[in-house]
Amino acid sequence: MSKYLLRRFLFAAIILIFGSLIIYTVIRCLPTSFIETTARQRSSMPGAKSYAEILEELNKLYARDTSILDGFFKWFKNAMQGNWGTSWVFTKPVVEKFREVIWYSIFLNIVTLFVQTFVSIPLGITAARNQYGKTDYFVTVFSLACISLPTFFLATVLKFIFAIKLDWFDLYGAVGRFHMQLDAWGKFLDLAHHMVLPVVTLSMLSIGGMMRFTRTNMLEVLNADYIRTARAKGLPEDIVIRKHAFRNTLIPLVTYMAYLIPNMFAGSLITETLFQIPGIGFVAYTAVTQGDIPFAMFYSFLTIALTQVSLLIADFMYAAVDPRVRIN
Amino acid sequence: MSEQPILNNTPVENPEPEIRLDDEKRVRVLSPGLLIWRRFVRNKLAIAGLIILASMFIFSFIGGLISPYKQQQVFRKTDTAMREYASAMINEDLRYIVKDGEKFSNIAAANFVLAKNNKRTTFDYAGTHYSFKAGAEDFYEIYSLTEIGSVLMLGKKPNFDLNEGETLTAEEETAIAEAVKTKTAAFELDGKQFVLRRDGKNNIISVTKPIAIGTTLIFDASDREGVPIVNNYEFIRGAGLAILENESDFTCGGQTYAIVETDDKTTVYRSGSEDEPFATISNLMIRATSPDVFLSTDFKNAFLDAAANGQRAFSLENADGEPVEYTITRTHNTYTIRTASLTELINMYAPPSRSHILGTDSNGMDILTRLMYGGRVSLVVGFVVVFIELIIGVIVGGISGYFGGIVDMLIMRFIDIFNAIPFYPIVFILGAIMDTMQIAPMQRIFILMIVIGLNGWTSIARIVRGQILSLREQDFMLATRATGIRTMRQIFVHLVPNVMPLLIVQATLSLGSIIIIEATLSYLGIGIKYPYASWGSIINAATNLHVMTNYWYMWFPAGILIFLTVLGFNFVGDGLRDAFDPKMK
Amino acid sequence: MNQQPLLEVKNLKKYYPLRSGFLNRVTGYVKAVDGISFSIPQGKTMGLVGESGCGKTTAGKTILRLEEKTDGAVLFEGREVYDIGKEEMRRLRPKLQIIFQDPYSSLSPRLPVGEIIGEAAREHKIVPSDEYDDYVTKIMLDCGLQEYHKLRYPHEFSGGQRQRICIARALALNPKFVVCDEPVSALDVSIQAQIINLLEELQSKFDLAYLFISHDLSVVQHISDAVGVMYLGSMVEYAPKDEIFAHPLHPYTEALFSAIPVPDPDYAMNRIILEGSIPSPANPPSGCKFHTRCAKAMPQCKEITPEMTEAAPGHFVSCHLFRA
Amino acid sequence: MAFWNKKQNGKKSLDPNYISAADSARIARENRKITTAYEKKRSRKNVPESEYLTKMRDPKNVVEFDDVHTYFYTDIGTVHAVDGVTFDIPASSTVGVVGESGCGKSVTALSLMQLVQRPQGQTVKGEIRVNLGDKAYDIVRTPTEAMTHIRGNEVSMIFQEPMTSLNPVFRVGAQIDEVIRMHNPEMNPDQVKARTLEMINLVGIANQEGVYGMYPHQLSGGMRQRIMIAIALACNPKVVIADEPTTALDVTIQAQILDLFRSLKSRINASIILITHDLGVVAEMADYVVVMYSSRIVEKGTAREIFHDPRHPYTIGLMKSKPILNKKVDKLYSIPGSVPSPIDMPNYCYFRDRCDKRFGRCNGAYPPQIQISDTHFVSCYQYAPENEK
Repeated sequence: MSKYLLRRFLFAAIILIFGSLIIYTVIRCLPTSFIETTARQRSSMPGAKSYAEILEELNKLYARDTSILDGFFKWFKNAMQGNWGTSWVFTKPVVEKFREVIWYSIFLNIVTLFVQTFVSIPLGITAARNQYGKTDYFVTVFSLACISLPTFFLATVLKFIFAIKLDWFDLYGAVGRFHMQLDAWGKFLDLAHHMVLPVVTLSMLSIGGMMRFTRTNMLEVLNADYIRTARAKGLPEDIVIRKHAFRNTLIPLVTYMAYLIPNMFAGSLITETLFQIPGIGFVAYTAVTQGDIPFAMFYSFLTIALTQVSLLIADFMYAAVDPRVRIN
Repeated sequence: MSEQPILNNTPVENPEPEIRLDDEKRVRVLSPGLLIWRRFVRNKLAIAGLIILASMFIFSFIGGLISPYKQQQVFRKTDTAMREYASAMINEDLRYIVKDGEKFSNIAAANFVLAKNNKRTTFDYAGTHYSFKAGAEDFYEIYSLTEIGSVLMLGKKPNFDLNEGETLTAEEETAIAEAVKTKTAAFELDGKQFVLRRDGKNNIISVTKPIAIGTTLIFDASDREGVPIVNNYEFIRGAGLAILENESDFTCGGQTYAIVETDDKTTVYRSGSEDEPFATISNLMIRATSPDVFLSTDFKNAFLDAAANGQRAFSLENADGEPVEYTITRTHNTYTIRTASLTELINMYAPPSRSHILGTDSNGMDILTRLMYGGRVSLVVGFVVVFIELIIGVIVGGISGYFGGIVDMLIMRFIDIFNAIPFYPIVFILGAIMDTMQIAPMQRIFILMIVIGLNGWTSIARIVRGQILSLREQDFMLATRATGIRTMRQIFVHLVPNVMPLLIVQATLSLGSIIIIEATLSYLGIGIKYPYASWGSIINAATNLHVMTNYWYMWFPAGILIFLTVLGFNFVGDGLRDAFDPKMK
Repeated sequence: MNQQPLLEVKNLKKYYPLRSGFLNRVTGYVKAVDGISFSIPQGKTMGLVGESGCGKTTAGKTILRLEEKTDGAVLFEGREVYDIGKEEMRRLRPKLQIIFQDPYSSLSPRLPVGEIIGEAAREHKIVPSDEYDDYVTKIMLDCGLQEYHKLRYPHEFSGGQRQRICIARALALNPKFVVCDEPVSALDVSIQAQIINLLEELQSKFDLAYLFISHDLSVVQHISDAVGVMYLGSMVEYAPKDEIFAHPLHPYTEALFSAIPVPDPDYAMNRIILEGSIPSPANPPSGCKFHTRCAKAMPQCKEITPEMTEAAPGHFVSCHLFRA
Repeated sequence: MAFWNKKQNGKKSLDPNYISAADSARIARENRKITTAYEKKRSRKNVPESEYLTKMRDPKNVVEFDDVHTYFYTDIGTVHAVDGVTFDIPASSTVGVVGESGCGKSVTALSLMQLVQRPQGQTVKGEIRVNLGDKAYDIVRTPTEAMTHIRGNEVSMIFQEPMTSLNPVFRVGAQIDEVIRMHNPEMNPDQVKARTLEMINLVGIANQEGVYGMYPHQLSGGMRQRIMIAIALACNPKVVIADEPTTALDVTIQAQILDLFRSLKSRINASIILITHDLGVVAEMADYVVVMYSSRIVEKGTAREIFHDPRHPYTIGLMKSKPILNKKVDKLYSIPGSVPSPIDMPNYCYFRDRCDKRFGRCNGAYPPQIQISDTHFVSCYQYAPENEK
């Protein structure tokens, strides 16, 4: 087991290194004129460093004067020591900015994961139980509709209906105007209130896929011989489903959920941007679209790392639910 | 036993039946195509998806052809707007009205102003001598002088030395002599003006000829017919002189005019029609902004009344008897009069109507037409990207699956690394670069297609590889090797057709997600740019809160189209997957 | 065996490497085929029996060079099959054919039956192209298929007919040697008999040599001239049919024979029940691989791998009980 | 419309073996109608017992199949998988059901368990009476809730594939516990476990405690089949259905399992329905044998009657076509042709076209069951008195 883990870790590390090498290469291949233009623009912003300083820092951190490979390792060394440079857009160290905003994203995504799990798994199972029945059709249509909805459109429609027409929620932002005057509980409620639409958006988008996945796997499991055995034992149908079928459906499902984590963060990039929730996604979007190289680099690295971590988690979860894997 | 006699109660006619029970012809089965079709149509959603997709294609590709509008046709509309109707100012500048057939150049006029300011009565320009008669502050009659000779006073007796061809009557001579004596510079005799100018002892005699009027007064005719008369030199001179001399009437062109002076203006009536003002004279200049418009006296009077009372607006009936509202704004001594008038505008944000079923957008283009052309872009981008994905995916996945071993290992690891690279940040950076570099919109589309295609090929490659790996293990592939069939034939006759169904399914499902990605990028302003439209870039309008709130028809239909198209692809893909799935009964 | 056998297998070995660890190092081998030897004369049938996982199918594939051998020799008409170049091997392939166990996965699902049968014959130019069509028809009729089947697809046929198609495909190439890899195991009893009869008919008609792989002893006994018994990759006993069925020597062969149920309710059973289950071929027992289940196991069986010995003329057995 | 139909017909003539699109759509429509009606009936709640209580014809029987028809509504037509099957399972006896694949033997067994793949598969006619001692149930009409007390408790089943029939994510012990707890709610966990261990021991596994905590994938095929047998016997059922219990196993393992069955037969008080295509297995195990061909019973009788005095040409052919160890034949007997597809069967002997003994009467309606002895019945005109229809 430990040998397997070690192998898995090593592999994740290799992917991380190669992946960030590619990111680094992309950054290094950026046209100089673009970098200079952006740097010049940035330096004219209030509170920013001077143009020369910005360029100097960039040259130093990204070792732009050496070959790509040399430069990469210099950068990698810097990065591993926590030196990610200063964001051009936010004019503060990248890591500091990250620490400020990541909690919004985590909150958003965890709530979404819960909502999604508790909606889509029961629905997917129900659909599989009466394949080609009315419920199945409804669930299929609903899930495919969810998959087919572009994030921005769903968000716009939700905002239009609930924020503009009904005025139940604020259009933008993670907190209200009077957030600072509220007590702790009030602050939480305020935040929760602002998270409703983003959570609904993110959940809707992911429910579809998960529901399909649950349904497909459930159907497969329901055709398995051991389900027939369970029925032949005289177990009532709902125990057959809840116990025998569900435990087996869980095996691919946990893997799916682990893979979902990095996807959710990528997906919340758009959603956070649309609702202007100041999470890592929105911040990254703002930074990256404005050519903030240090932040772009950091965010990309973070995403790769997250993907690898989620793969590791997937392996663990898989072993946790499937005894066949546990032994090997 | 079979030799036994046939019994009566058994059918004898047909001892050997046409078809044996175990003959496979006895029971009809589903043909391979029908088998797939049956499974496909069992899924009603797949049919719905097909219909949706067909409508989308017709809408985008045929709709664009039958649409009466072009993709980038900008629509205008006529609308009432407060436009400048007239302006008024207190005139302090001299205007010069030149008698017909005479010349009075600008430089001469400048010399005139100089002379006037220096209190001289004569001035020269280009060898010509001029004089003027200073009336009131604002009315000057300007003459040109013609020398007719000179007079030398020898004692008391004038000695005339006339130019050739000039004559003086005795009266005139007497008058001249008198003037010389009294040192009068100018006098008039029988309507003829004489000007004397000292030249040493000599006095040069000139006769004057009126050539122009310089005045700050504004002469306005009351109606359009009066304009040529009123603007005539004779009329202005007549009226001006009459005012100067406080006469109550004057004659011009055989017509007698009466002048009535009030506090702030002077009105001229034509004799015979005293109740109808013929012209007004004032120092207020009111001019219509458009040369076509003639301002009536009523209008001017109404304006003057309003201006005098400090009003900001006034109302007046127009020729048709309808009331028209005018507003007045004043800056220094200039008034601007505005009124609502019909004008042509770009037809922005037009609500849905008969001619624009879904209204127009912020560029004044027909949204429905934009949607049709946008659909083309979205669908074409989708197909091209899928094509790119398929080509790369099938080649890489095929190599990986067919050759296996170390090749497979390397390719799969490469795919792992490739998959780890986050897509959106890279595209955002790319978008920023393209913005900075000002890449042409068409090139942008191509770059976009390649980037999205590069993002998606790995999943196709994985699927192809997996499928080929599993097919390779099947006995029929082993049989092709055992029978010595060439590798190419193994791949293209036995392997590829079996991968096709899955590829078709995957391509269909990918199309949906590609359209979403393209739309998302376009929505964020990174993708398709004006003047090209895609459904995503049309919804981009909704990023403007004002548009989102007030003009739902600008973004909602495009969103619905994207949604329906992707849904269609997903429905069909799902149906195909079920249809091709050998596990399905 | 004076005359040169058509096919001779000498000490054939096929090991599959077991990989593990980060670098996918080979940490062991599954000895699927661990040194088997036999020979088949022209027109004769060699039966290969054994339970699942004993390596009989791998042996068949390795002999046909569908899997690469690890060691040993396969001589076809006196030539080492593994020494033949790639293109020449392709041209030799028609002589060496195979019929698979699963009639469902052994036919290309998207080709019509006529094409499945005829494509290789066309490719190897077995017949002139103008006779091609008739040739395919003739083969199909030989194998009990109808001409109108040509345009049908495999999924429209029953298992027995599919097996006929497989046989027709092999036969169309004019083979000399056919590996029949459990050709009747997946078929119903009444169809089994048809296929067995068909195989026998074709053998006498075309003078074919068969390697008949099966777990069904009664079928093997019916069709074979010589029988080899395999256990965990090794051949434990190899003898002419009559000899081996009359005097099974190896304890495993004995047990195997006694395990066959006889369709007679009054048959007095004298069954040798083997305890336990077949060990994993990845981790076979030391010494004689059978010693873990053998009722007659001796201490030496655990240590020493028995050699193949000729206990009676032509009767080879690998057991310490019969050491020469 | 007429034109359209014509076109369809024209298309059909291209390959008469294919169903036209229109026909296929019609079949699908009809199937849907029929299956929905059955499903509706089945999903009713609170069905009164009187609806499914019945009386045994002979109280000595534990199960009586009486003219059972189980149909599958498929895309190419209605498959009569079981088409009027009648036979009895006497108490404490083993009944072997033999036949080739697709002859309906498994579906017969699944009908008894109400485990036929729904909604396509429906038992549409006939009675399956199960003797529960004080009362008898007609399984065809028993609602699902009541079925749960019969399945695994009164009637249990062993399946063909031991590798996939056990749930891979639960420990073996838990899977046996489950069925005991389910049908004996009064037992406490310790008693349940004790019973489980007893059962594991019963099926010939020495290391009960160890196996109790193992997962199925840690066991070999033979061991798993033993566990399946333990599950089936755990609640002392009246009937055990063994559906090809040894087909997937190797010969030596099959011998072990058959040995186990034989030893269990004397120790348990259950009847066994042994479904197999292997005549040898049946001969070894069964007291009574039912031979099925193409969804119908062609011959039934005691094992001796069937093996020593087979009457039906199919039974005879079947026995002749199987090579027997140490019994030399030059050429195997083979029944010509193949098993017919059970769709649209005509009303004459299904075996007629493959039969080498057919004669004029065979063209008549499907032959009735003709009694040869007290227990021996055969469906063949050869044995029918000439005046009988």
